[in-house]
Amino acid sequence: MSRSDLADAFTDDSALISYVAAGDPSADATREYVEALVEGGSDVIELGLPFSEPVAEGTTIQNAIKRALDAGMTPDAYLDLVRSLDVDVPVVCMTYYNLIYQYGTESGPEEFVEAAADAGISGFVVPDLPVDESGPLYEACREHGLDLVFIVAPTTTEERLDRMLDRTTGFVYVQGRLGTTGARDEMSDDTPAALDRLRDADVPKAVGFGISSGEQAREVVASGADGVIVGSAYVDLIAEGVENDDPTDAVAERLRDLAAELKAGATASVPEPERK
Amino acid sequence: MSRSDLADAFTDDSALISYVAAGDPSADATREYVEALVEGGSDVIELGLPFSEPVAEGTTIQNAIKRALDAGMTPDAYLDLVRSLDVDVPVVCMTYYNLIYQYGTESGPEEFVEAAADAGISGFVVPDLPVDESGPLYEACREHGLDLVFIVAPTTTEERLDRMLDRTTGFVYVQGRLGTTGARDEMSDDTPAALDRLRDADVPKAVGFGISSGEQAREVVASGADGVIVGSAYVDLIAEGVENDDPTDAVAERLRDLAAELKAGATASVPEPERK
Amino acid sequence: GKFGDYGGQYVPEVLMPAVEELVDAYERYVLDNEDGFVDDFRSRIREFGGRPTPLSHADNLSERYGFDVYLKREDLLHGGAHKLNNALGQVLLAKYMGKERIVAETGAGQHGTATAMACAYLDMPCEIYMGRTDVNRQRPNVFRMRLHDAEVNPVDVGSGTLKEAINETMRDWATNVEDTHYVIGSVVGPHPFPAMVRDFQSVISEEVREQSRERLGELPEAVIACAGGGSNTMGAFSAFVGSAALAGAPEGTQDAAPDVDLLAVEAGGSSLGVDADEGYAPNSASLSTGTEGVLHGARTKLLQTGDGQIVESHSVSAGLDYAGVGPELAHLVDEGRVEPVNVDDDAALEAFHRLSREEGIIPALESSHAVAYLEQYDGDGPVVVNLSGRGDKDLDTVVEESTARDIDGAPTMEVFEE
Amino acid sequence: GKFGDYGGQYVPEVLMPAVEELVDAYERYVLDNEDGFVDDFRSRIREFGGRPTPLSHADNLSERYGFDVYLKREDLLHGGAHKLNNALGQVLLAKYMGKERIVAETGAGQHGTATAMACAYLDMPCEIYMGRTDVNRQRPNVFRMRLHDAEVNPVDVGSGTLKEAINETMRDWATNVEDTHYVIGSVVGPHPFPAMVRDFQSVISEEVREQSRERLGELPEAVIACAGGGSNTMGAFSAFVGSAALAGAPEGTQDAAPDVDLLAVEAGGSSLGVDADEGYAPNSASLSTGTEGVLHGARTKLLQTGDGQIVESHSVSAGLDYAGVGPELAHLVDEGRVEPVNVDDDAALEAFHRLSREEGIIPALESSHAVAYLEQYDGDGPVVVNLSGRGDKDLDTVVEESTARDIDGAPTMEVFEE
Repeated sequence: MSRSDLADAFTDDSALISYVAAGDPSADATREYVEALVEGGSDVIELGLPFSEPVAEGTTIQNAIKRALDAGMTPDAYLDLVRSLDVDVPVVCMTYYNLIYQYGTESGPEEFVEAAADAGISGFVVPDLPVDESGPLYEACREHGLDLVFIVAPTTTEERLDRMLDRTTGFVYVQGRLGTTGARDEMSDDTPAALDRLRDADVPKAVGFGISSGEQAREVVASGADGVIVGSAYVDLIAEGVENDDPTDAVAERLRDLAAELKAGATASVPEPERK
Repeated sequence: MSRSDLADAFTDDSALISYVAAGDPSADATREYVEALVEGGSDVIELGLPFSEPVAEGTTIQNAIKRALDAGMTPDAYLDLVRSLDVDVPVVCMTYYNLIYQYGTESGPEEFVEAAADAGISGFVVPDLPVDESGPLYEACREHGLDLVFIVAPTTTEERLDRMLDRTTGFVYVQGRLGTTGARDEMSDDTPAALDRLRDADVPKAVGFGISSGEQAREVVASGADGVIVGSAYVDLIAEGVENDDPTDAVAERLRDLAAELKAGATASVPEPERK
Repeated sequence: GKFGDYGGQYVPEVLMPAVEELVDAYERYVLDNEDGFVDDFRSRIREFGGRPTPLSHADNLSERYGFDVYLKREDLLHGGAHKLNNALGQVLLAKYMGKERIVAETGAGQHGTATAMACAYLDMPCEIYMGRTDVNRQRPNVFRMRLHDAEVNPVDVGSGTLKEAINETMRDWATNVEDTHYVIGSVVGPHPFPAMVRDFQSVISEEVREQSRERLGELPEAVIACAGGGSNTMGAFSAFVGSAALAGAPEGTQDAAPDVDLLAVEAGGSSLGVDADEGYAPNSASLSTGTEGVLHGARTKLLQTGDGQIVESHSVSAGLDYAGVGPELAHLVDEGRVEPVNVDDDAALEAFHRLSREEGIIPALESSHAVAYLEQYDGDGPVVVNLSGRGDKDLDTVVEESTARDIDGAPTMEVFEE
Repeated sequence: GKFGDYGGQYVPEVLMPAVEELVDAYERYVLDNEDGFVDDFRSRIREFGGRPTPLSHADNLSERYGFDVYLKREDLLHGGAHKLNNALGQVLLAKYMGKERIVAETGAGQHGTATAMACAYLDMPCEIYMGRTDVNRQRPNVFRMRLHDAEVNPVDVGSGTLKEAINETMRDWATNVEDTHYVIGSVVGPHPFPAMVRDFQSVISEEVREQSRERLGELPEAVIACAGGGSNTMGAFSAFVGSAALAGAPEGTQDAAPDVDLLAVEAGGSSLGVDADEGYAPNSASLSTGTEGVLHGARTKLLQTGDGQIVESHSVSAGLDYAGVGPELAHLVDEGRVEPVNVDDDAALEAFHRLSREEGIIPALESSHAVAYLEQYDGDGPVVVNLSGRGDKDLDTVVEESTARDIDGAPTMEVFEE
């Protein structure tokens, strides 16, 4: 596949950004799952490169990462997997900084960014790399034409937000609630406020953390988001498949259905309930 | 029985002083045992009044005391037992000071000494009452004509020995070795020296702690003792009887035999081997 | 060697010369600082033991009671309790006396551990007697003693507890009296032990007086200490009574301070009194309820039957579970200088939880009795509670007993349910 | 927030504002003593914690080695280890910051216990995250935390050990960041934690310098401390390095003292190196053998695969068993100021027994590593070993491992055979 511009994914209608952990439970399964997610309507794939210490993740994704590592996923295998994907949407690499830093023969992010760009990655989300420490990765991304996506948290101050927006290309990852990743039943009350203060920012805004249903996707978009990011809800389906020893294509089918539901929610034109 | 003078027991030939714990394993058994010990040749009976904390005793007599207490032996029951004895030798009460001190309505030794004298006791051996603390008991004994027997230990200094001899009537209890009571296979090397320094003392000297055979008794007498004191060796036979549930008269028979062996040893005219 | 009618030397003759030798050594080294013994002791208990221990203001308890509560932190002494003051003092004295071997008895293992620790430090061979039952239920303390290279001799006689251990230690001492010193663990036994142990422990009240002057600007209204045998009690009281006699005390710390109330808190167990028929007292309140008698070398107050048989005492705290008490305490109670009070097992457990929860200090179950008495105290303060030891050793007992008795304020342990 | 190339703030954005707020509070309260914070801390760690801890001359070890060995007795600090210096400092700081709730992770339970203790004392609600496996194998520490009224949240994910506990605590902090402070237990994590924890622990080396002046008349030739995360290490070294920055230090105790050798003793485990295929290192020697990387908020030396996956570390001492190390230590090693050395599991066990037997002090297994290094030390002394904690918590492990490995100098435990 060839690398595409991340921001383009947001041009048509509200985007669906779908996360799975690469190698959970195998590279081949991930390939099928990613393709199913795209078939279901995903506009961006956020593909997790599993790290042994996933401090920003909730239990669901922690377990997914453990399955992937146990199955032997490595940065090189990850890049092979990316290369082998037959999808026409951008793929963002979600990982922790140490893996980026260690890759190759010299310390520092350059070698991994180059290899990722070469494999077809469009950008990075690095949850343990706040803007303050992002200089070297930002520079490497610029050099190779990749986007570096920052996460804006409910706690982010105006001053920090400004610094992030200075370096933002692609889209902004709006963390919809406090805490770590994980599917929730309800949208956080914080989401509208979080989006509100980004109203003037000239980049697409995608909301993540806790979205698991079409209805939630609809609410988030109605609050002003340009896209929704979903991860744990898919991973729950994968975990269930592993537990029940379901065939990969059955799991892929379920992922496709959920993606379709989410995409439908995200693109529904119904106004948000409060404004009725 | 009537009270007799303790020192008289030493007038004929070398005396055998035999100890059992009153009430081990019952008052009736003790009566039979005492009578058997006298039949066997005992010249003095040292009858233990069991105390819950027998700090000067070895394991054998500790266990005897526990059996006696468990069977309900009390100071009053002890005095009843003494009154009921049908023997013509003096009976010495061996006990700890707290029982003497607590008896009756007022604190102090007077009431118990009076009651003991009345019951036919000839004297006291109180292993936790050194001469330094013996004033009140000594006075009470004098008043009621009882002997207070002191224990001379291998560690006893000349100065202490003099103080003890000042208050000694009846006989001197020569502790033949360091430690606590208990049958041993061999005579302590300390015994001749212990007796030697009492050579000039004008009271009978009886050696105890560890004597269990006629041969040992013979050696002790050959070293200059006027008598031997035996306890744990008898108590071992009683304990064995309790363990095997032997009839009282069978145990009494064994006690009689052992007493006879000891008496024979104590009165043997064979000179001590070293002097041959 | 007497405290009024109490005290004395009721021991087998075989031990009397050793006791007399010890009296002589006590007078020369401890009272007169011969060869700088006391200086050496003070320096070692400071450097090795961690003295002075702090006097901590208990902010939350003070708020609860409406008067200032201070805790004398013997729980911070090396080994976790005041026991080391005495053990180090005696083992050092034995060394000065030229003794070559130490024996000691232990019940729950605290005194045995302190003695083993002092012996390792001072390079003295050490044997500890401990009842078989206690060996099996106090494994960590047995580990400790063995780690300090002490021999631990299990005593298989009788019930295999403290009483049998004392007998066996006496027996060893009586057998090896010439080169061996018996480190008695409390202010009990024949003279000079009650006076000598008190003096080694008197560093506690010396410090309380100095620290009170600095921190409170005055002496406390009362000092509260738990009393089993009474070594921490006498340690906490002696400088106020004026009976401490350890050379080299800072000026003014050893004069009698009659205005300071001294409260000895005994283990009320499940109820007071003695069941003579069963030979059992469901408490260890010998100062409050005992009668005069002779035990383990001294005349003192005892839990005994009318006949004079010593009864089995009881307390949820193994360290207070003793039928006798130090003769000097018995005397001070008769004189009215020390007030004996008591709290029951449940109140002690509640206090254990209260201090752990409110002040971040887990007290020994012994010390919890002293803490518990604050609930009844009706003065205006400031009050010093002698926190004689830490409660690490008591965790299992407390968790188990608190559940069994449904103790107020005990935390749930649901965390263990998967 | 950097130590050369090390350190930094690699944390999720959601936490960054809290981290920045903490930096501000650190600078105002800890560095500038605003509102008398440092005075308050110093007074409380003295009164509640029992500082200063003694510097004990180890008579028998000194004789063994032919040079003077001194032990800095953090084992006597309240709670039994140096951990309280930091826990008390941070909980007090959180109070000054107006935080209403404390969370902390714990592995073996030492840091959780210290934090729970400080929270009880300072009346702060407290939740501790602990892996399920650790909960089950560290019952006494769980009891302690519960007794101090801390919630203990077992973490059922993964292997149920420290790593998962850290993740869950981060998750809690990320969720409740507005009113909650996360008390990190070592000189790790994002700035200001490594600097702040070092400063709270720097009371150790402050005291060592003062006590050396008084007792030795000079500074020691070397200071030896064990290094896992490195909090006791930095506590023992910082005043000599000149990096300690806690307000109110006695004059001259914080200037760099370049002549004093600083030896960080790591857990050599069973052997050095990393088995990348198995994701396992049979040691915890990240300073000696690790490579640069980013973990838990900071750039530092790590035990990792070539890919950058963190490996499972190992040590017989749970408290040293960590794949990272404080960034300042990593820097000081690169600078040549601190020499990283290591001793293996067996040597640490032997040292545990040696100190227990020869000096009457049962060291924590962590601290036993520092003691073990004396066997290799080839200077002339005097040497100060930071005895970071006591070994009560390690008794079962040591007895079991010593038997299994047939460790030299381990006592027999025949006493338990009836």
